[in-house]
Amino acid sequence: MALSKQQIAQRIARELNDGWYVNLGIGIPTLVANYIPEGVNVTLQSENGLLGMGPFPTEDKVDADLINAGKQTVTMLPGSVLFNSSDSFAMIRGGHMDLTVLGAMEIDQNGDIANWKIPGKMVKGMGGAMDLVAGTENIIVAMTHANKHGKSKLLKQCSLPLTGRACIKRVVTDLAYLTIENGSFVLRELAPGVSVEEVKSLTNGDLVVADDVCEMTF
Amino acid sequence: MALSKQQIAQRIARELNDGWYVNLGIGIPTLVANYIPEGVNVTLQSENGLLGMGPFPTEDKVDADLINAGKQTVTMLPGSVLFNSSDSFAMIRGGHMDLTVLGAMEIDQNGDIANWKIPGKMVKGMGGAMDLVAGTENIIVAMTHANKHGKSKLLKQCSLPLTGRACIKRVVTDLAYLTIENGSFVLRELAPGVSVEEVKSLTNGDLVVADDVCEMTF
Amino acid sequence: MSKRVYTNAQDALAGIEDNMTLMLGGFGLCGIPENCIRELVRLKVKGLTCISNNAGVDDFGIGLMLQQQQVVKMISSYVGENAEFERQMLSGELEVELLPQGTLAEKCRAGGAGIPSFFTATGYGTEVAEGKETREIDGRMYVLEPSLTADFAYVKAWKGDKYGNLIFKGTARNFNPVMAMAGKITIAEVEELVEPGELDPNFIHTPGIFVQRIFEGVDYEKRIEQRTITQ
Amino acid sequence: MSKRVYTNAQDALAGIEDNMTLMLGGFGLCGIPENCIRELVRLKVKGLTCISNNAGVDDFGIGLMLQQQQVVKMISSYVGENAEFERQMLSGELEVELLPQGTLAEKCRAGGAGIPSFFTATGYGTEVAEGKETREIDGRMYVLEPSLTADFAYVKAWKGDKYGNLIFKGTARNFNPVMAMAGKITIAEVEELVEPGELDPNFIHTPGIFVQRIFEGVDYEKRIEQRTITQ
Repeated sequence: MALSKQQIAQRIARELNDGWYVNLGIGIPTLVANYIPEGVNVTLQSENGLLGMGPFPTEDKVDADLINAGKQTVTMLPGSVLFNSSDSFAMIRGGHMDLTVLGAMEIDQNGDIANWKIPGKMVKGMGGAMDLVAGTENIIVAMTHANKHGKSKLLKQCSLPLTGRACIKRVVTDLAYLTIENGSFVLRELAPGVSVEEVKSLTNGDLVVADDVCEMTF
Repeated sequence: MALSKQQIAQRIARELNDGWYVNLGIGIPTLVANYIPEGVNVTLQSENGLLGMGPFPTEDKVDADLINAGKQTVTMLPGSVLFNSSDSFAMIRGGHMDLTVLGAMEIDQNGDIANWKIPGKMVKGMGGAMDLVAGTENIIVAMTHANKHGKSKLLKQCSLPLTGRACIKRVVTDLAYLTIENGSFVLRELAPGVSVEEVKSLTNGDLVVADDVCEMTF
Repeated sequence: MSKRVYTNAQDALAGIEDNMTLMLGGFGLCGIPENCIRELVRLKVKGLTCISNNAGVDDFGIGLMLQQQQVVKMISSYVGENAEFERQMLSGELEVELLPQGTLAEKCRAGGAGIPSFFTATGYGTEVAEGKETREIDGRMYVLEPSLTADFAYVKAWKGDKYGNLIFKGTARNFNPVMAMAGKITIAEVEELVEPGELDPNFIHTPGIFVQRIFEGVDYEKRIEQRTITQ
Repeated sequence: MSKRVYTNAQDALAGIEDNMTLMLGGFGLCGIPENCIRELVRLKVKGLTCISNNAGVDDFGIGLMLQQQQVVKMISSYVGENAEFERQMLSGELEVELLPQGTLAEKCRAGGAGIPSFFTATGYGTEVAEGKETREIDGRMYVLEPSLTADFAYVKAWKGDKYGNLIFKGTARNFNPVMAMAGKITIAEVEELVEPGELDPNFIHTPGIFVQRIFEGVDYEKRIEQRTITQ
């Protein structure tokens, strides 16, 4: 059965290492914060100027001057730091983030990603996404394997305007965990009950099945 | 009679406007701070990271963590700000300083300045001088008209390695106040008792005498 | 410079003209110069190019200026929380240049720091790089990004002193310090204006040298876009 | 990363090897990483390239490393308060690259911020521009300056917390924050190491993300080069 959004987040959370600085995008990536393993201490960055983001505030602690990159009210934790936008992206562009998790509309077997613009539709902008994919070595894409019309979002070549080139090496979908290596998707783990054939049929790009492909457990 | 160092500084101080941010180099320029006119409030920058430099400290206020660009112990004033070196030179390079006063070994009628290196002698480095002359629109050079061998320091073309090109428009020497305009030195004011001929004979570059040339008063 | 302290937005905004380029601090509605925007709306200056990470919402922030069609071009990283913005953009009345958020921030800082352009890997191979110089450096491709400056930069700080030194609060800092650097004339509105010496010199976010005019703002609404609560 | 706190310089400096490139914070003798330098001297690592605004004096700061001929190249803006430095430079034992102070600072910041190179007007038409690309932009000539990074950056802060967040004191800040950004591994020595939460998050100069190792230094001498007194 396909993973729920929560399970996608849960699977991604297992990739976190103690001490990491992590930027979580809007949507499924945000949920990763709920599944950080015991004993792993990660610092969440919000690119509008906060390192060490805490949970949403209680009613009495709401502060209009303390929001995250999704414009939601947030809190700080002991050891948090505030900074301006150019310092924030100095961290990101300079490769100081250990991990970025973000959503995508499409990715392809070359590691390209498209997640900000659909021609003909209202464009909201790329925000910090282009900086994050260009600046972070370690990126995990979190998305559904196919779009709502059943079409694969894992392609030979992205059809939508790109967010970044040759930057994606890992993706967790509702069906599988895959890496991108040497111009192919490599199937590493399957969602419980999902078959290799299902993943193959919904992957519109070259797919290699790893020798040690296994089923995720939750 | 030639101006003393103090008088050179005094003459330069008359160019200060209220509210200006000013960087004073080592030597004669430092003395300018002693002659700031009544009612004129200037903020002194020290490029190692301080805006609002105060006088030298009294013995009990000496702080090793508070020095100026000449490595001298200094103090702060109400409204002072501390910052790092890149922010300091963002101010300078970005054209935010209202005036730089600095010494020179040579200047020429094209506005070039040389003040950091004598080939064959030990080179100490340019420090912040190249940034200051490139970043400040308004620069006054403070120096003796001739070197200790009696040779002019105002030249057709600088002979020493340059600090900056086409950046100097004003100079106050022990003999005169001159501007640099259209590829010539323009004699504007004479030190008390100094003749136009004296200045001419010690200026090794094209010299125009302003119609309204006058004598400085102290 | 010594005439730096103004009594209100009306006085402080003197000199604004049609067709100018403006920077406005803030991220979403957080840390926006509310008083300056209110005054820009009152003045009805037109033909403006606005550099701001976002474009407000329909009835707040830069959205208020869009309602009056005062803006002809927006330079932003994320827009469109705003129906009128969308209408004007789709109809072609409003030109929109979208830039990566970090590139936008760095372009402002560079403009203030006397750096006319810099290379960044961000946006290489995307629309953002179209028409821009690209170059391989140490095996990686980069885009040359020119800096940005503005005729006026409007920033909002928490506290400021009469020399223009500013401190910000929380994430309301965001683009304000870099835009303060990049304005030919920077106007800071602050929640609390204090005497020089009241702010700790070691903890000032924006040195007063970057601020040409300062005033104490009034009636801050500080609207919250996404009020999110832990029960 | 979680193993960020070290007990002393000896532990913190693990991994240093001959022929590495190092950044050392400080301006003159103000804000220099005294403990790290003492340990580098003890370790007698050789062949080092040191990026530091100054090179210390004969018997303090980087001067101590020069005495042992540990340094083969200095990248600085102002040097030569130091007879041994002069001897080695004139004899050709020591290579010296002199850069304008602001260019040096910006090259470090750029290295830490993922900007491989930037244009500056500083140094155009001088020796500093020799061999570098120059270009006219909007009627003015600029020099393209590549960024700097280092294998290790050693910085000295006043206070730091166990997450590596740093605050500096007075003008001892200087190059320390930008070098902290540019080190592949940045080691911070602090006068006082505190628990996370003890430093106000709004007034931290260097966010801990730039600091891989931190320790509380001992025996700070804080030598003064020019003790200047008002009677």
